[in-house]
Amino acid sequence: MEPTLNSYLVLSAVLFSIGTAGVFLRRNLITILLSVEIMLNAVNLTFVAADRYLQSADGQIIAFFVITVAAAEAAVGLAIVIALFRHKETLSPDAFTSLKW
Amino acid sequence: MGLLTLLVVVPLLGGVALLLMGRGRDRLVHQAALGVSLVTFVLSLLVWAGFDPTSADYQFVERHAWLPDFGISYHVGIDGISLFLVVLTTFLTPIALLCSWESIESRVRAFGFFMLGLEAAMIGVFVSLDLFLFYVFWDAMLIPMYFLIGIWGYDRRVYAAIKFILYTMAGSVLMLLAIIWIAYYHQAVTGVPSFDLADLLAMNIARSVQTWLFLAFALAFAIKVPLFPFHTWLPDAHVQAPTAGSVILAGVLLKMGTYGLLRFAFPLFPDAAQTFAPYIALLAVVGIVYGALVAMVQPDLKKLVAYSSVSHLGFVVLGLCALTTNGVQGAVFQMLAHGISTGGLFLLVGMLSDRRHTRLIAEYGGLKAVMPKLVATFLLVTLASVALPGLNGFVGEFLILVGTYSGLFEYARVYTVIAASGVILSAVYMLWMFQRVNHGPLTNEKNRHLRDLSVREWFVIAPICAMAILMGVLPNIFLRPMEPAVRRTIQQVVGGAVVAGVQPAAVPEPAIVVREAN
Amino acid sequence: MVTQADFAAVAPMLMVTLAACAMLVAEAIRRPGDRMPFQVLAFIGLGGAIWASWASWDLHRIGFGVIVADNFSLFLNIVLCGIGLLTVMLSTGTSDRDGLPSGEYHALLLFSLVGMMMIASTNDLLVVFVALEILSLGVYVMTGLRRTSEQSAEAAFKYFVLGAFSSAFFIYGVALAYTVAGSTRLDQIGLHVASAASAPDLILTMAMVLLLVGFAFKISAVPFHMWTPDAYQGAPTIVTGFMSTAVKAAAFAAFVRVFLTALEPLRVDWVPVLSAIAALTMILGTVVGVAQTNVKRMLAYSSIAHVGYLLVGMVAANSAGKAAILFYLVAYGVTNLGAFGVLAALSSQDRPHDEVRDFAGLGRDRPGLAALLTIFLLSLGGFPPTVGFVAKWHIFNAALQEHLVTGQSNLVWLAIIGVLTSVIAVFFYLRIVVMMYMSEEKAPAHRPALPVLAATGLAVALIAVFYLGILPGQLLAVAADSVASIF
Amino acid sequence: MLYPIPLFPLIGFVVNAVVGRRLPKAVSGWIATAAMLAAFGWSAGAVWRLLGSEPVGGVRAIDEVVFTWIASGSLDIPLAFRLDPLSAVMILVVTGIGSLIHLYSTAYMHEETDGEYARYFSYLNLFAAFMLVLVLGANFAVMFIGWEGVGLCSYLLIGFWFTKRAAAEAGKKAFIVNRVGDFGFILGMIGLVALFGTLDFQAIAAGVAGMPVEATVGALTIITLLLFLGATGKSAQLPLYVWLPDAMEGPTPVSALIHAATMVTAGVYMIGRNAVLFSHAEITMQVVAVVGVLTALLAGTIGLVQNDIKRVLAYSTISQLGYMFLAMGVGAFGAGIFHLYTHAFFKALLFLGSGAVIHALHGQQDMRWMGGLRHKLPLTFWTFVVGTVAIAGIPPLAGFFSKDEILWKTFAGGHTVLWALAVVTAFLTATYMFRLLYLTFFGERRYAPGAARGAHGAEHLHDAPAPMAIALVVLAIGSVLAGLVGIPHVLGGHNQIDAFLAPSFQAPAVAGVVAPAVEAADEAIALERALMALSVIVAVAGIGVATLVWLRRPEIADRLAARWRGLHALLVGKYFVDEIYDAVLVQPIKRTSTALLWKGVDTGVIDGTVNGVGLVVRGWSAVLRRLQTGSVRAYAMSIFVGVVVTMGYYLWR
Amino acid sequence: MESVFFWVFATVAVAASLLVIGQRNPMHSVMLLIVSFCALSGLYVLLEAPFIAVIQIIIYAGAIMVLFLFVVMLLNVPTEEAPTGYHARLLGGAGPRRFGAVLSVVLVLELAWALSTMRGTPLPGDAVAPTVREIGIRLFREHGFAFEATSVLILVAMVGAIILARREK
Repeated sequence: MEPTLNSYLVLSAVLFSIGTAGVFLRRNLITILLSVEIMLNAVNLTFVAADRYLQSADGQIIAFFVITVAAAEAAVGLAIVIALFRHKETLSPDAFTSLKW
Repeated sequence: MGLLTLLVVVPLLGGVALLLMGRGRDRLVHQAALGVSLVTFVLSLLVWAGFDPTSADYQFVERHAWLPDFGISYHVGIDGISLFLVVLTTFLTPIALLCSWESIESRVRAFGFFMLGLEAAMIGVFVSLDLFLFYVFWDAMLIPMYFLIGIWGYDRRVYAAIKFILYTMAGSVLMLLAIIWIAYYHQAVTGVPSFDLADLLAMNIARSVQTWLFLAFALAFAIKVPLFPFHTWLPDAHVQAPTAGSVILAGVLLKMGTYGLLRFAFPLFPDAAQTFAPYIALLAVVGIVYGALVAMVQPDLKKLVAYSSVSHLGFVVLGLCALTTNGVQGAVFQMLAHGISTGGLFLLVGMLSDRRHTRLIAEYGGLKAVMPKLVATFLLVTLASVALPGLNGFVGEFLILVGTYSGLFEYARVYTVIAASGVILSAVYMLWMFQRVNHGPLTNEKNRHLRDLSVREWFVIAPICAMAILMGVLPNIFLRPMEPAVRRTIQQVVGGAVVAGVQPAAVPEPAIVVREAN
Repeated sequence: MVTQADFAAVAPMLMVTLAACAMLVAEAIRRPGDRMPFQVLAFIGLGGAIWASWASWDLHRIGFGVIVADNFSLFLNIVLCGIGLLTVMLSTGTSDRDGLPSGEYHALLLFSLVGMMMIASTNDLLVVFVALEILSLGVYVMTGLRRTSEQSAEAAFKYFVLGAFSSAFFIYGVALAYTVAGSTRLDQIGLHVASAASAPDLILTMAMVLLLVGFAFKISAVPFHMWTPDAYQGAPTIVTGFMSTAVKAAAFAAFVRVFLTALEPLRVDWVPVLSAIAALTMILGTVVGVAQTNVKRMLAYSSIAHVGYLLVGMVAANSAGKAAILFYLVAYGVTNLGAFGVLAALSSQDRPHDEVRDFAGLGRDRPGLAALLTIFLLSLGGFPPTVGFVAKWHIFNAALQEHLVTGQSNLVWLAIIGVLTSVIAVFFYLRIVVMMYMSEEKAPAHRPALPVLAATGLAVALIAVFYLGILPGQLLAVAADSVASIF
Repeated sequence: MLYPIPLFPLIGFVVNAVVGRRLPKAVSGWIATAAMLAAFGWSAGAVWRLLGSEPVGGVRAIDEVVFTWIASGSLDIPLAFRLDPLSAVMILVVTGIGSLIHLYSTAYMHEETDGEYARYFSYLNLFAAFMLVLVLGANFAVMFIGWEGVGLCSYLLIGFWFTKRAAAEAGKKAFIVNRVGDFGFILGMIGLVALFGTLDFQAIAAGVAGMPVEATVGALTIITLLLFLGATGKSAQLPLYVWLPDAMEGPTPVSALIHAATMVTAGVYMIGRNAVLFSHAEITMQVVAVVGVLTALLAGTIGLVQNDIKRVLAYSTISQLGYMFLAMGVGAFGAGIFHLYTHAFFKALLFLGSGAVIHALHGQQDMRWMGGLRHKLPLTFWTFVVGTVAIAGIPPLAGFFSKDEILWKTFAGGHTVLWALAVVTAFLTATYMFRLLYLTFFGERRYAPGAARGAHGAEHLHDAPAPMAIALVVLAIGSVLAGLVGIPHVLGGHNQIDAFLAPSFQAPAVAGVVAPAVEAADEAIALERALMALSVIVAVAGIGVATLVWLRRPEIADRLAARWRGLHALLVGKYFVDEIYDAVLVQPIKRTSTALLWKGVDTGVIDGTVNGVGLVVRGWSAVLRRLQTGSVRAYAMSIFVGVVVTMGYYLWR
Repeated sequence: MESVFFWVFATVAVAASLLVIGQRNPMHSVMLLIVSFCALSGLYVLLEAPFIAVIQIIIYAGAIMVLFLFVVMLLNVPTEEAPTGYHARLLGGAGPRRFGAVLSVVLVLELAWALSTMRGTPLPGDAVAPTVREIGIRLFREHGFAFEATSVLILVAMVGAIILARREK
């Protein structure tokens, strides 16, 4: 079966959802960040697939921007993780609940 | 700047000026605050002097564009109804300030500021002819009162203050929506929005719509009045407020509710007003009896007076709902009378509690032997409150009852009879209280050496007594100038509907004549 | 070709960026112990941006094809830079006490302002996304800037994770929109939406939902609000003030631009959802605010509630409603910033001074600050004659006006919920007032000095609160004017 | 000029109220008395002018509008006075007897301090002023000023010794019970305004005259019944008489003036004033008559067993007032007013006499501790005898003529049952009054040293000092002679007072046509004379019984009391009306107010709802804030749920 | 042919992604994510987007993931610990996690439903991949501003990362 646009889009949706699931399933800050990366990648797939469909280059360029943003996010995110780790020698998100209610 | 604007501005700026005075000069601050309020009083007398009592029009009108895109203007003016409420405000404020000279010892500057700010806002409410402006003053007034209760009140002051402000706000915010609604209804009809009372009165609102808008207005005013069963904020607020606060609260603030009904709710929504008047009147009647019965068994002087206000204001609302000249005239007069006599009662209770730091009736007894002068004035004010003819309370109640009897709705006569029983009940609770406090043997040793009225206190209470007698003996001074305005208002409510039955557009509109104020 | 006009259009952003870069340079050449004139740089940059925006009024420049310097953008530029200026002023003193590294703090502040100005001015979803990230990353970092504090780090982390999560949704929305519309430009999307409006396009709808989520997160609308209380509480106080006002203003600007221009034809579709969100936001924000004991957290819930009112303006979405949003943003900006400014002025190195009981007896201790805080709180509560009242009134004005024109009954309900919740909100604002003036308790006295600049900032906020409360006419007109430029 | 009449005592009041406390007793007492005398003089002058004036439309009257009091809408109530025969009689009684009582008081109250003394006289003057406003008022509203004003003064004077709890209670009770009546009065006024648009007596009378007499319950009946309710309060009739016995806690001259001679007769006066109105409501008239006679009988029976000298007199007053109402009810307005006028003399005399006794015994009021005083207090005794005989209805003293007039008119009007009851009452009156006389002045002395509370013992009893003596003597003379203005035709008199008053009881329009004095038929004359004789016999019988039981064979009283223990207890307990009112009205109302309304409705329901709303909000707040768990994944979940639900909405809608 | 590659890459991407979130060792997760990215890169090639495919490998898998690896090793927490404490259980427990997973499935279904409106839309067969030059020109012409904006973004990220991660003096 020839992959249609829809195949790519649905694949992208599946990957995106896996990313969201990762945020809930994992008890590790790094994995949570990884899950967000999965989501961004899924989005990129949509952009590129759409580009192919639209016969345009914009999608690729946007994907490029998204990768950049992902890099920036990763940098800041990891810095925050390091800062957190300094305070409390753990990477479990559930350990950081002093702010609540 | 016209006189009415001055009336608002002078106390406000005076209050701000107080804040700028140096620390530690409490005496001077007290005097300055009194001075400002007296100047305001004189200004209000000038307004009275320049008032044309034969005219039903608004006078001293000032109108400046404010937010023209929204049909909002700074539009003030007075007629016979608001004139006296303004004068009542300016009359009671100096008295309330003077009565606090010794009892308010902390944060004197702030106290003066809030009192004068309150005065400005109250006057603003009474002179506004633009609904937006009215609401601004109406809401702004809550803040100083909140602080007066909350800072200088008694032990449960915080609860009372918050209850006061939330209760009143809860009612008035819906009115705000109704005000906006009607302003844009004006836009839907004429193309431009308008918050101006005159514009809005000139417009016919569909009956179904009137119902909701009227209810929103009526709720706000009913809470302020307070009408049974929206009254429970009042006893708390009264009991906890400092004397000056209680005086203003009872004397003026409550009148804003009845004033609002008369000035806004009824004329703006005549059909709904006529539909609902009987029900409101029913609540008023219930309030008369209920307030009296509950007042009767209160152990706390201020609470007793507070519930008596519920009862008395029930009379006022009843008179308004009658929508007859006598009823409304009586109601307006009763507003003034209640302001004087209940204000006086609170002053006296305040004097007692200044001396003894308790307001429990059981703590007193036999005071007449130690403080004959104070008790004499107490008696006079009590009698004014129980509507002894010849004193201020009678005229209003009598006219209200006369007016209600010929009221338009079905059970008007029954209401009259029940309301008249308030005559008995008011005597019961007031005299019983008076007797327990002032008569009998001097049972409590602590009361033996209480001092009688001081000179300052004479200046506080004497004007009240004088007004009580003056209003009782020469009520026409007040009734004459208000009659044209009262008639006009009734015409707006009743006349409109009567005509509307045949010919919807023919509501006679009150001409707003700009009279040169200066 | 890149022309002068392109640069003129982005001049405000450029100035602020340059100022921020100058700060970084200054920080780099700073020797330990030196103080650098960061405030001066900030004033130059922000002042220049304000001036540049003012000078471009009515010129409708377009820069690089994606930056639209219409009156709407310019208005927001001015507002954002104004907030920035106030923040800089109010930071004096408190930033040292909180141990914020001055150079980086000011630079990040300005950078995130650049992102905000960008997000408010662009007509390209891609730029919206990038700008969103700029401002977000700046704010995440500022949130975590109190590095000795675990709470600060935790707040930054939560804000970051959720922010990244939601911006993934946002960019997915952009992707879907791009898929169906073939462009990320708002005008192109608008054309597509308008032409395809007859046949409801599910993908487009999904794109709309995802974009909505992205914005709703930034403005902290329920149920995308949960980061707000934590981030607000943990962040340095003055940063909280900045976040709650500037970020919100910028995000709302983009929200308005996207949803009321490109997605305007889908209004029937998004109004019900937005109404529900608005109602939930108002209710939850106020109700949960009641139980708070931490003032910053309480103000966070209050800000959530205020978002609800702003959303009512969105739902009304007539010209009055749009102008009302802008006015409200200004009103909320000066008021809330003022309130946080007071809080910040009170915080000391060892005590954040943000629990309600910390305020006990403040009316005697610091009468001036207490009075200011009271006024700001009353303005938040919507009492006349403060700007808060006019702002709320204007929102409800818009709602009811729209109702009378279109007969949308949800607007009436929203208005009723709005006024009732504002009553509840008064309860918790007044709790602080109660503590300051009416409490027998007495918190330990603490009087960090109030620097002149901070005092000036508070005075400016105070004057604005009253001036705009009594004579809002001009600002209302300007807001209406600026709104007219994009619709 | 009529307004000076009330103005004089008003000025006296103001002077004594303001500066009285700094004046010596002589001065303040003199000021008050002088004010009364001035009022009396002015009244006399005014009445003289009235008598000399030309009747207009058959009525001599002086009308005076002082100023417009209340003007609202079509309602216009002037502060107007009207002097006509009826009010002429009243002002003379009020100022005349009032003056005497003031005079008497100067001595009686002499033991008070300067301040209290001045206070007493200021109240007394204020009372006189209000009473004069009441009787001179030309409309209901003005009358009501006086009506309430005298109630107020009564309250103040009853509670004059306010440190005595009983006195304070009694004052309050008087005011409140009166207020119950006023409730009716006000409603009556409102009805009149609704019906006639005015409160002016003349205008109302003119209006009523054009209406048919109401035989069923109509507007007039309701209005008059309401007004009568007011009258029962003020004039201590069933069911509102309960305050008057308690009112005896006040100083005795007050009892004489207010609770015997003047104020309590206001109700009678009011009906007389509105004779035309009341005559047009048949049912009301019957009610008035029945209430009057029942009150008379009831009070008489209670009076029979009371031991407090003033209380006996109080019940006697109630009883006599019942007579007056009987007269009013049967349409004998002239007779009623005549009795009012004579009663003022002898009852004031009796009270003042009892006051003299009390004064002599230093406050002892219980007759069981008196006795044998006739030698010690001769002047008091003899004047007292005059009063007693007068009230008992022995000719030719004043009481006989007026009472007999009432009895005859009742009988002649066909109200046989009422007449019979009235006769019984007359018997009782004679009995208990002579019981009083015997117990006080005859028999052995029971005021043994130590029993009398006085400081200087009972042995130094002294008779009334000069001012008191003067008052007693003048009143005694009055009690003898006052009846002479009303000697009935059957006894060869001309009943001048009836003729004099008659125009006041007629509508203005018909007033001109005074019906020519109907020459009574012979048999009627005979009947009247027979009945007259009967009443004298009854009175004498009553005296005889009293003499037997309380003078000759005192043990009979005890035996009777023992024999009819229940009845005796009932009478001594005053039929337990106070207790019944307390149990049926006062306590339930208090309890309902406290438990149900205040604690239940107010605090519980209404405030509970209000606070409940607050609690619910707080409760939800506490619950919802728990959603904010602090866990970032929960927050993400919230966002995610938002996304999924929103998407779902669009997909499934 | 293309479809075979598509399915292979798709399967690898999904499986690798699932494994990323499916096991506890972050080190393994990072490695698996690189695998997933490589599979995606393959898909980009299939989509005639070689430029982005290369970028994906070089920047994403090469740079960003290395950064992750670096941090994982720096912090040296190989596996996640079991939840402790009441709240942790409440939120990290099986129930909420399952609920999250279910929601993710729902999200897939919803998106698939929405995307199904485009079912059967064939990809243009004769597409010519835009050259890098074309991409570059577009990047700097059409998206020049965004590009410049990105520089600010990176600057912010840099400053932020430094200031947050550097040790307290």
